[in-house]
Amino acid sequence: MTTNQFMFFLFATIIVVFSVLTVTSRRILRAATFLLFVLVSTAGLYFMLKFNFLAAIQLTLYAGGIVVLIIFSILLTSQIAEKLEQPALTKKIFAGLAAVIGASLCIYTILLYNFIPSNLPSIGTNVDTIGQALISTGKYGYALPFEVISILLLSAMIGSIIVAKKRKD
Amino acid sequence: MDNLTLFIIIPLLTIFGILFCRDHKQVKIVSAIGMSLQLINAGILITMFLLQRAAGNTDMMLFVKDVVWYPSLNIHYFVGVDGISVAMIGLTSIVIFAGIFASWEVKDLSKEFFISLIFLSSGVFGFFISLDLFTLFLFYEVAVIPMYLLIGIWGTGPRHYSAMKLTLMLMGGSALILVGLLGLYFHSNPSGGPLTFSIPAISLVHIPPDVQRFFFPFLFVGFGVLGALFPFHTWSPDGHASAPTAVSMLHAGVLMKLGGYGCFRVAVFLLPDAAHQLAWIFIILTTISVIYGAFGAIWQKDLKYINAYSSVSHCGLVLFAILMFNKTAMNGAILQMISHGIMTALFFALIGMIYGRTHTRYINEMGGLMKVMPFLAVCYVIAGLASLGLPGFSGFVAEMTIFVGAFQHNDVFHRVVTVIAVSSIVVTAVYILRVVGMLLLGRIKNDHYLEITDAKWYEKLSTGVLIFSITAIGLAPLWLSELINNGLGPIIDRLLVVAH
Amino acid sequence: MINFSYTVFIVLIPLIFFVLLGFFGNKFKPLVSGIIGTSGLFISFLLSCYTAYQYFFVVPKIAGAFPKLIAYNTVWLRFTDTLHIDLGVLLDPISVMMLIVITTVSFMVHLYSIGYMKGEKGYERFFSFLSLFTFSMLGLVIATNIFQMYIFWELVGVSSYLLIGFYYEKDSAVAASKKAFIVTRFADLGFLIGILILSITTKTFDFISLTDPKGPALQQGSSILFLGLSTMTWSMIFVFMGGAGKSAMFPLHIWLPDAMEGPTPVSALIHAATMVVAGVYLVARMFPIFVISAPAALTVVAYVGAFTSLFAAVIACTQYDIKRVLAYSTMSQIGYMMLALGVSGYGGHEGLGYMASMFHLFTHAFFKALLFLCAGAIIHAVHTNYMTEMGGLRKHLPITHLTFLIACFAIAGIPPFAGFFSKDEILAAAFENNKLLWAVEYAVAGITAFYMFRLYYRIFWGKEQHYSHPPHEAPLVMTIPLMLLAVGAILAGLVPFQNLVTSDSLPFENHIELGIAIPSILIALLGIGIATIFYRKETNLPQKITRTLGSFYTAAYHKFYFDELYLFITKKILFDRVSTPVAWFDRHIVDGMMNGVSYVTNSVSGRIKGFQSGQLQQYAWVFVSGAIALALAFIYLWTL
Amino acid sequence: MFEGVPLTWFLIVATIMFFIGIYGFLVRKNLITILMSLELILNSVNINFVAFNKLLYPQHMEGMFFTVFVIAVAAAEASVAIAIIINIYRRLINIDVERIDEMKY
Repeated sequence: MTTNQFMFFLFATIIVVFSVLTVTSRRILRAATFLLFVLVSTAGLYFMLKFNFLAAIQLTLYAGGIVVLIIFSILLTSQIAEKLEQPALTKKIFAGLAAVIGASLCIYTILLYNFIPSNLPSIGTNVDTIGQALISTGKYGYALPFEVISILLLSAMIGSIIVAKKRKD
Repeated sequence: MDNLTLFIIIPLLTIFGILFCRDHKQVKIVSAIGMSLQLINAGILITMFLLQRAAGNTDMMLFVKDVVWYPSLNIHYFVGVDGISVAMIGLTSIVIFAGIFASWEVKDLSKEFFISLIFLSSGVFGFFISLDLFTLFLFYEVAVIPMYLLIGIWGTGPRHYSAMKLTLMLMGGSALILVGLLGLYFHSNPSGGPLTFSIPAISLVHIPPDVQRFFFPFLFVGFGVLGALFPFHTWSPDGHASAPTAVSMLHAGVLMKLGGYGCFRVAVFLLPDAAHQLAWIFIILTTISVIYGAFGAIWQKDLKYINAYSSVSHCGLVLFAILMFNKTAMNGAILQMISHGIMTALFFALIGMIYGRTHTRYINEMGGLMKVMPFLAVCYVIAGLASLGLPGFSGFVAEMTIFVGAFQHNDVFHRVVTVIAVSSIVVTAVYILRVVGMLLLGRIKNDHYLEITDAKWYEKLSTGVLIFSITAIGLAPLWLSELINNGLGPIIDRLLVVAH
Repeated sequence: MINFSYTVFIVLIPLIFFVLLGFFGNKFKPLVSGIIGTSGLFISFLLSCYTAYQYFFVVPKIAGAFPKLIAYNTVWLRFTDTLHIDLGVLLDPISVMMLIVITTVSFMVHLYSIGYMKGEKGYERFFSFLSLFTFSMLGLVIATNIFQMYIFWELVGVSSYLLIGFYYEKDSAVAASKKAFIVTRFADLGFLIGILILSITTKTFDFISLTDPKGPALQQGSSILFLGLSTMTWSMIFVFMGGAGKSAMFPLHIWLPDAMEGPTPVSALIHAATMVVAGVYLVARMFPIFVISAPAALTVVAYVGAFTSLFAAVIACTQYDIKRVLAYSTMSQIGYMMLALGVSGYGGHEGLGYMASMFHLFTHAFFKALLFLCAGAIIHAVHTNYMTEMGGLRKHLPITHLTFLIACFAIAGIPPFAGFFSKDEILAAAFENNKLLWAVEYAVAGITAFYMFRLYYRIFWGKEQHYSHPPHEAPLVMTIPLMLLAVGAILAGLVPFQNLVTSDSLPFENHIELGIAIPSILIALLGIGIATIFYRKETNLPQKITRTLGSFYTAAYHKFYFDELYLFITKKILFDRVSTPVAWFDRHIVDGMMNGVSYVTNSVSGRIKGFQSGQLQQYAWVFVSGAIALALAFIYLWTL
Repeated sequence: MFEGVPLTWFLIVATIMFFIGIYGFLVRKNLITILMSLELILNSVNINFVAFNKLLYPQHMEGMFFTVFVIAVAAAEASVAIAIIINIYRRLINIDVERIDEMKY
């Protein structure tokens, strides 16, 4: 077993186990914490694939930003001590059935398909290259999506402020 | 200038003008001016048409204009008129003109009211000039849909129910029409070239009889719903009873004619084989309409219901005559459409005016109105006499043409149904005289009717125009009949070719 | 050739005055509008007289016969190449004769109405309607084709409706006008069907080609059979139905007595002298067809006429409303005319009945109009219609008394008054043709004399009643027409009809046959005698007779319950058993079907709207499993 | 160029994570936990993008950029969602998805 494989299994196990815990835990704050583990392990996978920049984003934005946001909102809206109620059994069974069948279908399809790995050398993923690509307008340039996503973020920001603002009435 | 397109442009310009009006009064004036122009335009059209024919122009359609509108489906803006459409345009412009004056007193949301009304009329005009099935259908929908708003907002009584019922039934009818039109479209070119919606082009194609048999009922019933074909007529009493005056006038006067005209121009003209083979079914249905409507009217107590059932009877006669497939009867059908259009518009106008004064439409609550409003009462009597087919008014001309035409068939079936239809003239007399007797004659039942005033100038204008029209047609019918005959030629030729 | 196109104005002048008075009548003073209307009629009257003079005495005869002249003709509406409605003026002996009758009586009635209607509300309306009626009636008689006749036929119907309902605030008048219109309308339905049948068998509406005995129309039409009778016969029976309705023949007679609700001059003009004989005129107009192609229909005409005359005469004996008595008498006399036509043949002496019928029509117009106008004068004086409230009026109303007496003699058939001559011809024609019918008519002559003199005695003799204010003679404007008509009632019988108006337009020799005439005079005298015994003084004889007759009298008094029968048919059968169920059926079954569709739609949507539960997770589950199912289906199952 | 771990493995892990997210989305009642399930789903997609990029097309960076954008979108989405959740909480004093069914029918 190579290092890569070992690392992969480690991360994969963490991801699967904590994902399950995230969706089943009845204490909401714990669920958020489990989610954090999952996200961090995902970042680990990115590191493993040598996408360092991406992994950094994953850690700061997801693990740092979103999870904190979620935890804040939990604190605002719920009683921490309280356990969530158990979902109904039928609901669980049907949802589980859908998930299991869906997963098996996908996995079956994935296993049937023969992917041909590329032997080409990987392009450098240093910040310099990424920055060039993000503001380039030519082929493989992402200036337009970059601008679009900026506007999206701006509008999301304004939107969430307006939505969450207290009305004076 | 393109005369036919003007018929759509003038209403639209009028609507545009109304948008800039500031108060009720200006709205009325703008509408009146617009529809007067429309009336003048119709007059010019009729004159030009007659001049062209006199000059020896024997084309089937005159003033044709053909502009490609949507090339990939071969939809055109294709307009043109023959004698029949010209006559129908004349009718429409008279009725809408009178309708504007009859709704002179609509005060709430008057801007919206007149916009809807005039928009509706533009649909009707567009329908009558269209020679392309798609634009025809488009204008048909334009004419039908504002009805919902007009009844639902400005109506009386259970207006939401009525508006919904009317619109849904007519929409059901137009769904059938759409199926039929698509059927025609997809069989419009059997040799496999580009398909077309053009009526003249399809009329040259021979569609296989079994295809015709399949699509004919769709088209005939679809248009028949609007033409109050039994048993799809029940929207008519409720709808008319709830509609405001001008809407009833326009609806019974013109919109119901869209049904007859569609049956005639599309169903019978384009599917002649099927028309011949299936006519007997519809002849029976229309005969039932004629008698049944008349008997239905006897019992009613509400003026508008009486008139609605009477419309069922008279419009049944239109469809009846169309299915007789000879020149005389079909001529009668068109005459009847025009005659009934004006007559029933007059009736509804008068009912609206009477209702505005007495605040009831139940004939057993009224009586002796002749004494307090002689003008309106005399007009009502005239309308009634016209409706029961008195010579000197248009109804007589139309009915006699239908009966004589229908009776020329050589088989017993056609003659028997004709005799049954003829007997409706007695029943008509019964309900008309019953109404006249209970409503206008006798003693005044309610003292506060004594304070009622007679017609105002705009009401006199509205009814005057209509009475003038029915009398003019009734006294000198020949020119109108010849005008219609002119347009009937090609249609009859096509039907006769098929018959042999 | 003489130009007759001015005859158009005979018809058009009343129309012009109708429009004038109808639109601007309220601008004039009432009296002025009356005078305008009357003067218009006077012009028409003069023109008709001139026309008659020219037609009968100036126009050269063709092969000894009076020609049929088309003075004016224009196509009004075209159905097919051969079928078209024309408007025109046809002059032949009967139409010219009718022009005279109508304009004379109408002029008299106009004149009379100036006085009679004085002070009534709607004076100008009355005169405009009278003009309308005169126009329609004139248009009817000069029709060149059967459809023109039908047009004016309807128009006289509506003018009659308007005039009967003149007192529109009176419920009984409104009901009567409605009844008159609907009953005649029903009859007109028959007329129209008859016309339609004619249109397919003969392919023409034109009277000249229709009634040409040698014309193609008559020859071919009789050969096609339908239900055992030739189509021509059917057609003529239907046409006669129209005529019977207008002429109040049994069983379509019920409207006429009620029509007396109208003003009395109207009754005189429309319901005695002119409109009600339109049916007779129609049969006379179509006479060649009846005789040659449809003899069976002619027999129907004869029997209906005979029965009506008897039936009406019997009822007339029992009525107390003087106008109703006259109305039944009119029916009875028209029955005579119909019978005469029914027993007539075609050409020469065979056509005696035809001539007699027209003759009687002519004379009857004078004396019956006179009777009604007298009745008007009486009602004017005593303000009641009932003879039980009258008596001893001969001293108060001398002129009316005298003219009424003349009219009574005329109708009873006493020589030398007009009625004698025409009635005698009818009886002669019936005697030659059908003894049974002759016997009936002979009896009716006696009954006629009886009820007329019953009327006369009860009005003018008997005990004087107590009147609220003393009755006085009518003004001169009313009595002049009475006197002029009385002259007519005396002299009209001297017109040589056998030389002027005959079935084939050829004059023929005719004499009064004493064998027929003397018995009929005798029975008339008998009738008068009985009436004198019963009614000249107050006696209790009538009551005794009444009691002896018992239920027959009661039935006759109630007009043999025909009104009740019709009421039953219209009210109970048509209204309650047909119309009400139709309305119910429409509201509940047909409309219910439509509402049912909407109900079904509504309830189905009510059921399935549960799927839109608002439960986000439910939607998501459906979405996911749907996606999985689709993936399964498309990726694996589909390709297999 | 990446050795040792075939693409399939990554995909399988991502799939499992995805359906766990789906399961969570379907059964959890609390809106915030649903949001967390959503984050799981997004993450699994990201893994796919990155894995495809690295193992099949290492000469390009599309997968990575897509992931970056997805993360950005996820951030935006999370912020708006939480704003909405807080708003709902203010009005209804609970954030139970089963009780938020005002807009049914």
